[in-house]
Amino acid sequence: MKYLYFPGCSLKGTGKAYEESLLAVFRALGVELKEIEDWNCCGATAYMSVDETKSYALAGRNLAIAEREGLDVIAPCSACYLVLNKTQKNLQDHADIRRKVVAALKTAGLDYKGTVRVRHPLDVLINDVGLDAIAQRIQAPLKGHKFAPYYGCQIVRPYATFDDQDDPVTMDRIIKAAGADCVTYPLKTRCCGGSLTGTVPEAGLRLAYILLKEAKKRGAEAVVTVCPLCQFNLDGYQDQIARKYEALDLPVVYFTQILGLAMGLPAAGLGMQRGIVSADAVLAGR
Amino acid sequence: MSKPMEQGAGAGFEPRIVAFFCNWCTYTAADLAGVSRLKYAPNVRVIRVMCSGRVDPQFVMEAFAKGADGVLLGGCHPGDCHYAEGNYKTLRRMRMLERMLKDMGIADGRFRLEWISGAEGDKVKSVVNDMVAKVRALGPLDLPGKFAEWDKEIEELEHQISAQPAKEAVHAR
Amino acid sequence: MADNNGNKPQPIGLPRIGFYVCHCGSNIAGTIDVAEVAQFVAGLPGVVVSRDYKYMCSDPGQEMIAQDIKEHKLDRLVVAACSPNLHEETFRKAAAKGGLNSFLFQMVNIREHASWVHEDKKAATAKAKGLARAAVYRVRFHKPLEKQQVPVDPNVLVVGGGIAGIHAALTLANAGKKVTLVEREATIGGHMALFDKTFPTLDCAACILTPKMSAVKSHPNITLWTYSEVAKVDGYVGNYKVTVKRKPRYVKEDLCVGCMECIDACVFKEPKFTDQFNQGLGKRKPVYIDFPQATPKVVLIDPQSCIQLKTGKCKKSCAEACDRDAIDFTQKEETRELQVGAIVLATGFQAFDAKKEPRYGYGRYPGVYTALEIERLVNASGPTSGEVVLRDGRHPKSVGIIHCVGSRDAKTNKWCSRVCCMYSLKLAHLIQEHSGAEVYNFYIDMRAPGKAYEEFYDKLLSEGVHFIRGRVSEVTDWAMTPEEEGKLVLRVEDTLAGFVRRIPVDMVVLATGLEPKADAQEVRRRFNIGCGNEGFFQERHPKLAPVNTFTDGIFIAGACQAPRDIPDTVAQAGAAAAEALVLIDAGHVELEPNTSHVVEEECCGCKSCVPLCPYGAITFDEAKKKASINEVLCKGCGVCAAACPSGSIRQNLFEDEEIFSEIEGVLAK
Amino acid sequence: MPLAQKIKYEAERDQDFARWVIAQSGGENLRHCIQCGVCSATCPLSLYMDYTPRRLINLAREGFKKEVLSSLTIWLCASCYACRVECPKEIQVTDIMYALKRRAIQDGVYPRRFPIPVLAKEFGRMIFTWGRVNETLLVIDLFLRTNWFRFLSMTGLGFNLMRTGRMSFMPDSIRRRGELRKILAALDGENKAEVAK
Repeated sequence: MKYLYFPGCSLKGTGKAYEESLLAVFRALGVELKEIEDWNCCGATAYMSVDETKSYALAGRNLAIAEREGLDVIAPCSACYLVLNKTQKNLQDHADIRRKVVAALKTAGLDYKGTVRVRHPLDVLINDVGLDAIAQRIQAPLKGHKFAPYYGCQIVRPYATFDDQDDPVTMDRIIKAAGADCVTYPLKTRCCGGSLTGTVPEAGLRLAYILLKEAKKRGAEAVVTVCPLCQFNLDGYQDQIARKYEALDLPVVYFTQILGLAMGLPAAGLGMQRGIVSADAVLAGR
Repeated sequence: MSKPMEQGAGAGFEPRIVAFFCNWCTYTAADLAGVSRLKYAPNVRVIRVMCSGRVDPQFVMEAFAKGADGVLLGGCHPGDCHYAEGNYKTLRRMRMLERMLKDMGIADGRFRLEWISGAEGDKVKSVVNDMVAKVRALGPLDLPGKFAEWDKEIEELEHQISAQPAKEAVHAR
Repeated sequence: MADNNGNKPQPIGLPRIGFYVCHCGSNIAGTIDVAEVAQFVAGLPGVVVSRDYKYMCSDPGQEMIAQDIKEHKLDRLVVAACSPNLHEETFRKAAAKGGLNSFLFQMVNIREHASWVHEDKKAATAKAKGLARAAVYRVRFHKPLEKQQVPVDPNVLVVGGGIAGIHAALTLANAGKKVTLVEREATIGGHMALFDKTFPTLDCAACILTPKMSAVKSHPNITLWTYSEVAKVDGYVGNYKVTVKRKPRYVKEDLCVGCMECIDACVFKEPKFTDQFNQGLGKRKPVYIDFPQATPKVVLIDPQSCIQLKTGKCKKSCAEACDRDAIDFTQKEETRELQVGAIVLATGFQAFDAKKEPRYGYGRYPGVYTALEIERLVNASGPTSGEVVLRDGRHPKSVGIIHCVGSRDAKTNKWCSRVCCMYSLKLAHLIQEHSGAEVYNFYIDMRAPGKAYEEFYDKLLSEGVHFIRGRVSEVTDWAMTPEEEGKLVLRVEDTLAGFVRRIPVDMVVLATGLEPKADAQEVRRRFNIGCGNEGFFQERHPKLAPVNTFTDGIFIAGACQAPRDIPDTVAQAGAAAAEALVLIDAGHVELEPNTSHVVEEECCGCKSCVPLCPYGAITFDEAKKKASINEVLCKGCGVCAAACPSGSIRQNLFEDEEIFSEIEGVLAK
Repeated sequence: MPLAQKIKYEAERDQDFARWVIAQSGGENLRHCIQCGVCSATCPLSLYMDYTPRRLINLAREGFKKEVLSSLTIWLCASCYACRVECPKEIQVTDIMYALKRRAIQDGVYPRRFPIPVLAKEFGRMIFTWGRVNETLLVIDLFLRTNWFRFLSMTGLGFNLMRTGRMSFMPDSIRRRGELRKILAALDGENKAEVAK
């Protein structure tokens, strides 16, 4: 199994732990990831507010470079995943956008035919690797641990390709495969505030607070996430949340970290030390 | 919104399409399109038959021969035929006809078989518009014109042959 | 009116054609230059008279045709107007009135197929001309034909025993017709039998329904077959042959008197199986009766839960308890055949499955109910005897009713289900009356268009029920405030106030919409009728033929055609019964003479046609080595005519020459 | 309390603006809105908005351009797509919000020191320069342009990020920056041609 890997800016910055754990887990599962050569920022949610066609062109350059390799692309960051998929879909559906973007790509010697498939690591783990193969690799099941599976918005919305829009379950299944339990978490697809937490903290903090508080109330010892921005918002702002609302002290980890731990990979190699709220509780008993 | 058909003589090619619609589904759907005031291209002339199964492939050939640029055949969805299974017979016949048309050099897209139920007025609109656009892109078929040309060629050939001394004709054989 | 003709002399051998083009007010003339069409047709060979007129279908219009036929010795008639589905009969009659055979006439559809669907006047006029020319070319090949008359069987089949079927059956039976009423469930009554009260009068549903149910049972003209389904329908208008499957009840219907001793005697001391009639809120035994007024009042045994039927090893205490020996474990499914002239379909609707809207938590939160469940909860004869009590035994202090669940939503059902606003008002009233709870209605638009409906809404407003205009986004159990703890929280924009509200309640009622029955497609195929895109049965005309279908002799009534309430359903059932009576009392039907026949001299005896006919109308005469068509069995599809290699099969009204000339006509330049 | 007139006159409506919104990709279904408010109800940020998403949709449909483009609502949308998924009329609310943000930036009517449009623009500049985004530099830049005072309150977070090795002051860059610029510049030509039309 071989895929192209689109890390995106966050996984090289604040989301380092996501990259570290993802690469470690996939390597251990025998899945080869090849980083897309000279990839650029996908444009995220911000660029769409500036220029629509250019934001498709930004993502389009990555798709064009990826297309040469003829492999599926794995985009772990939710924003990248959505932007690349949305670009793919709009280039397919709107001849006008396709014409402009492809013409622009051609000025730089690139071309895009529209054949790239953009996948999420959850999709690949469940549908390509398979839960059976994962189960065979579990060496240190996280027995007795309870987590809140938090999907956030942009991987199930607006396109539900590999999971249910209202009640996604793929991460739940992976957490269970890791030997842990999931708390019933009705907020699993509610927005974390995205980039608003940085720009309008009074709005963003409240959203993060609600998510954390409810997870804690339902007995989760950590929130498990699939997105670097969700992780950043829920993890990085907890001291401000403590000042404004209450101290929650709830670790926020990536699903790849949980899976890596259960597979017996060393905690440091999974970036476990990078949580601002210490994830020691998750490591307890190991 | 449909494109106006006549933009002045010779300004643009306007396809002429003959349609055979079955009375129970597609003809009713076209009625519904009318009652719903849907607007579509005016290039199609509908001939009503009771069942798409009444359409003899010869009707289609005749339409092309008489100058149609396209022929559309509309019947009930499979399983919904008012006469139980007439449309299955249509399907079989028309698959064969399609192969023949291809061999005769009549392009794909000039003949089209569509299942349109009595409730699908909007499908009449989309199928007609789509077919008109595609046939417009294909350009005129003009079989009558071609027939005339061929007739002329053959006439000339005959003329040549009959004008030649009999000896050479034998030799040529 | 333009008259582009005069009595011009026609060469010998040409027909004398009269052509008429209708303005239809501005419906046609607004888009098509009718005078130009008339003038154009006047120049075609054989046309003696060519006129345009404001309304051809009006009396003066028809009179004009009849006059012209006589005066100008017309022998063919062409009318360009609306769809033949609407007025072909009208003009055939006009022809006959003038002394012309009705079938020497051809209609041209320039309204539905031209003026209404095109905007470019020039193109629409050109199209009208082409279609008119085709009809003129074609009509010269028409031959005089006669309609065949066949007698109509006076018996009627009514399918579905809800209020629609009950009312239709009683109406027909009271008119002296023999009716068979076939119902799939064990009792008639349908959805109405589930209700406690009906809006807007709040009269008791059982009080108005059960007398009609017993009237069905006791009516000498009605045969009631419950627990039965129509398996097959053959034949044609006036002469349908229907096959009905009667499922085994394991109880002899003629012997059982409904004393229910057997139920008491059942080896299961306590009821422990899901009671479908009570929407799963109650339990029943393997031997049961849906409700005390079930009609027929006959018990039945569920083979899925009865020990005797499952294993053959039960002491059969039920059978012992029955002093009439009505219980019969050996009963098998029976097949019966019926001969009827007309069929009324009243197969009803199904409620939207609330699980398809997971955000409302049905099936996940026990405090979430469907409207039908609440109908049973507030019903005095329901599982709680009318007490509004939650699944966990608590009494709700606050109740939220969410409208439009599975209605007005592109992801589920696009249509408005038409009854939910009113039944939600009714349930709000009943819940408040039975429990004293605070009731909130969450609606998008309040739809109360009916006699005394707005007044009913006004009554609810005065009763202090809350009305919040907004579609609820989710029902959830996470609390933001102490008051929300342990409650179901509804999140909604109060669109009239302009802000979002969170409202905690104990009970949520989902006002599920009405949708076609799951097997509506199979049923409509069985009866050879159509369905609209949304899956409800298709009426022949939305305004002028609302209970007719495209298959003559089959009528529809009630919510199988579209969502509707009880008053409208009953009115429609009456209309369907009346239409059936019209057909039956005429005593005979005239069949369209578009049948096929074999021209014997031309038949080569290849037998290609024989297997093609779905009605078995074609036989092969081995002595003569020729095919022959039974015109009574032929339904006029023309499949055989298209297949005949020697061209010896001709279909009346659709002969090869007629269609070839039509092709020539539309394409001529 | 000062009295303010709330009445609107027909002359204040801009029908072209409504048509412009409908013409944007995602704007197709705008006219189908039945004002049920499920977008507002499902929106996690509607509680801060001056107009709920539902009201904004109606204002846009009716052509109240000034109210729409100067609203906070469009800038508070976090693009979580919940409204789009819930909408019973399949209106692509999120994409409409994007279109309105673009228009507000283009028309220069967004609140000057409001951080969100500034972030969007800075984000764009950084991509144009480097091809990638360095979150640390972006945030610093943002606060310097909007409210440097708030930056001080963020030092705790900055310290934490540094402590856990998640912060970098070196701009990350792609190698072929010229290639990316060429692509974006080519679209500038496109856009100009469009305006000329």
